[in-house]
Amino acid sequence: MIDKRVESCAAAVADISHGATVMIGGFGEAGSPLELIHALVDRGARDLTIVSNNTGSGRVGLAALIAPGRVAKMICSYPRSANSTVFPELYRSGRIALELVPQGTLAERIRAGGAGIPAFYTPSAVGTILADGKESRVFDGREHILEHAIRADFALVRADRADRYGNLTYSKTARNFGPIMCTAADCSIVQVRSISEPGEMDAECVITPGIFVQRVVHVANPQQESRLVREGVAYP
Amino acid sequence: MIDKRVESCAAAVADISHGATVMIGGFGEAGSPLELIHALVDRGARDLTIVSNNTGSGRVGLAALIAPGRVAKMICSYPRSANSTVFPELYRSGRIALELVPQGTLAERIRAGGAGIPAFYTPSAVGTILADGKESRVFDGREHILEHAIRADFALVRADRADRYGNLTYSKTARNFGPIMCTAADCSIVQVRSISEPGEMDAECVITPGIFVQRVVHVANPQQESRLVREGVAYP
Amino acid sequence: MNQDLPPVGWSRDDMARLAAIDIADGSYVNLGIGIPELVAAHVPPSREVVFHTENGLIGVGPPPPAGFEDPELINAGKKPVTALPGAAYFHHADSFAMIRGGHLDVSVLGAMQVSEKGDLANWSTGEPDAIPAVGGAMDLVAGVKTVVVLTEHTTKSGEPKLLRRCTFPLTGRGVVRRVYTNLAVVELSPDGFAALALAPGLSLEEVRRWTGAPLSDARPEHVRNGE
Amino acid sequence: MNQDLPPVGWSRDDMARLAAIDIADGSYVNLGIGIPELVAAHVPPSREVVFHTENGLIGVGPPPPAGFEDPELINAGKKPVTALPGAAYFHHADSFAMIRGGHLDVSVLGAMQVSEKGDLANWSTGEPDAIPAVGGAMDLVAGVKTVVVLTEHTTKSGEPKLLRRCTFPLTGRGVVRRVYTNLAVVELSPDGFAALALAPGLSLEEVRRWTGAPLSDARPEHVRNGE
Repeated sequence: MIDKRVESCAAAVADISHGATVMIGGFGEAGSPLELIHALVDRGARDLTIVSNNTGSGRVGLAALIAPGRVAKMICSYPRSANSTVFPELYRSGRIALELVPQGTLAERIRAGGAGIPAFYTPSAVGTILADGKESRVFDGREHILEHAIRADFALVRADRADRYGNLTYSKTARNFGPIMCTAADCSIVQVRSISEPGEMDAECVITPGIFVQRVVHVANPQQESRLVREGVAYP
Repeated sequence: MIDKRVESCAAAVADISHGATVMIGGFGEAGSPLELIHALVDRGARDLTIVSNNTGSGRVGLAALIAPGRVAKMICSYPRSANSTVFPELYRSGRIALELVPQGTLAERIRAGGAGIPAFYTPSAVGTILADGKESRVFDGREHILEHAIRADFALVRADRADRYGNLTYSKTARNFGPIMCTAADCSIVQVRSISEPGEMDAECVITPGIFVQRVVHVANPQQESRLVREGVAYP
Repeated sequence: MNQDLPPVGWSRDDMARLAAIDIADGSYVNLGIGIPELVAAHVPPSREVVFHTENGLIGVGPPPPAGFEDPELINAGKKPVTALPGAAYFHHADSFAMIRGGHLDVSVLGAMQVSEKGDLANWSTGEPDAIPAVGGAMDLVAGVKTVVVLTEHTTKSGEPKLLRRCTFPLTGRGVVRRVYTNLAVVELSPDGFAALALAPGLSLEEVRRWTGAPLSDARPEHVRNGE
Repeated sequence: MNQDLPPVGWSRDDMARLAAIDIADGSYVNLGIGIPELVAAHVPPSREVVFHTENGLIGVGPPPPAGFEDPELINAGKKPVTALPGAAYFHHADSFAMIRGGHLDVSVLGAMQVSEKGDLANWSTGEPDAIPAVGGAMDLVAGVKTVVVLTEHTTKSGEPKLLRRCTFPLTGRGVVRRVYTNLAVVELSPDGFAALALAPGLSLEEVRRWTGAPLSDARPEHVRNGE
């Protein structure tokens, strides 16, 4: 029987090792897999490359992973946001590398990674410093740059519901990067608020088919990042 | 007020002119917009380029458009199927052109057309005659070929439900090419079995957001292609 | 009153209203973070405009009443919003397929600088210790049919934002169609900046003084004469 | 009985059973049109295998009872199927993202010809008046982790399908891992075809007679000795 449920966040991330590339879902706190990230903090893996739209806020979640210097490199579109102090500090002192990618190009590179497309051309960022050093080519009279797929060893994603096959639905704008990250990692680990029996989820409304998911962890009452930040909580 | 409903199939296709490129949804009869295609037959437009996975069967639907010589060129993956005689006849006598595309490459080229990606690399068809004359390039030690986006002037698609915004849901495997074709045409025309009030469709389960749809036609009781073929019906 | 500071001119809501008036009925629109967010509230009631937020929602509604915020229902500025009847959620690749694929009609963005060629700089000052953060702006200017800018005419200290050439790193080249500032509505013509309207009480000369590039007069004849 | 025709060997169901036994528990599998479709019915009951059809369904179930066919619920062969609990529907670009992206474990395909290098020809005879139709085969062989072939050992007239080199247009180069025929189970080894098992009553020599390339013996020692 196929059953991708894992008993805890700790067990789910137990084989994420030094040097791994890890995609982390979320747009700000919406869809950020806080409990999985904290399990990764506990796990202690170093020299990570993290692919995520932001860099976390306060001293919890992604910021708590970055703070102790576990992340060697961030690939993201927007490392600066409200209450984001951890990344800027490390970046200014040269202790973390940054690959800045336009948000749509980031999404498309991840989607390409999951879809077996090694590279594609895009008009985004043409004529800007983010196109510096990139191959360019004219299609239909317009300049485009070549962008390469991104894949990862692991993806940490938060969804709303799952069944034992790993079929997923999400909640509102917390969907964001989750579905594409699940497709682009060798091992996609998903925390969900609730578990359904197979068949309870409408097959027409499954957003991520289970084939893209390797592990599911039930976190019934996830913490809310903005609340922890407001309260000044630091993890661990 | 946004209201994309059009009163009839005839009105919906009234501006499809000679020489147009038209995407037609469906995988076999599943998702084939039979009533819209018949309206296009009535409309009389010639020299069409049709993008569709198959070439129709019997003498109805896409086959009825091809039979009178209205289609100059087919872009498809599988022009040969049960009860498909119209296309083979015209093809053998040199009266219709064929661009044969692997099904996944066809889907990805359409998706690229809708997503503003002019070209991408794929491993599909490498080493085969369908890669002849195509640019190739090695990524990660493996050969890939460059494929270009496909766009169309019009898309004819069959979905299950729509609202006045053009939001769509589909039925089972009749979804197939519909969602991507809606994104890749300047004007996407969709026939649906039922019309919903805005908000009746769950925003989490909308498959094609209305932004990709220009016209919606209500066809409450669509004909079933295989039945017409069995009964020997020829359109018109 | 400091003589070296520009006049106040239109309020932010005035600017947003002017931008909103130019958005056609039935348009699909993405609003950038900051002043552009005000546009939604000023769409004339006779028109239906659908708002898209790149983090995965089309059919964005007004902010929820206090106490009804949902941290999983936010806009690109990470502020709580609502979803209107007829809304749809989607993932990031699909969201940027909408943007890059040319499906959106209007993108309203903020700006640090706009050049007379329509170049836009709105993501980085390029200073060595700045944390560069680009978000979706480069995708929006590359993909959306019409890109307009909503911004103060100058920086707080009076430096013009409308320039012959941007000095900050660009977001895109030749992408801006129109600029709504507190002093004027300015179109990007083949010959550079052209004023379509001025804030009440201002002369073209006054506005030119706070503009870092030539500004031609494209106001209707009767307005010009009545000046 | 015609001496020039190959032995009957295994039935199609036998072949499908042999292929099914080699599919690991928990695998995601795409079945090609024709004999491969039989594999689904032969998965050992102790295993759970999820079937994908490229026209937009994962979790394909058995055919519906007569009278319960739904023309909108079909497989890639356009035959009516059912959807099991835990199934999901998706569009064609997402379906081939699964295929091309390497998410499927096994693709079971039919074949016209297989070469000793693992080249597969299964879509066209290349004859001038043939209507070429490729479907999803080229995507499947390019993307799925393990590609196996289920086919009669020869054509109806006894021409071998396992050859040194394919003469028909290729579907893919060096893609086939294993071939299940009515006469043998054949692995593609670095040195070419290697027999893993023979149909009951057949000798290696007999099978070699109907094979268009060298066929080495990779059967377990005890089977070989017991021949």
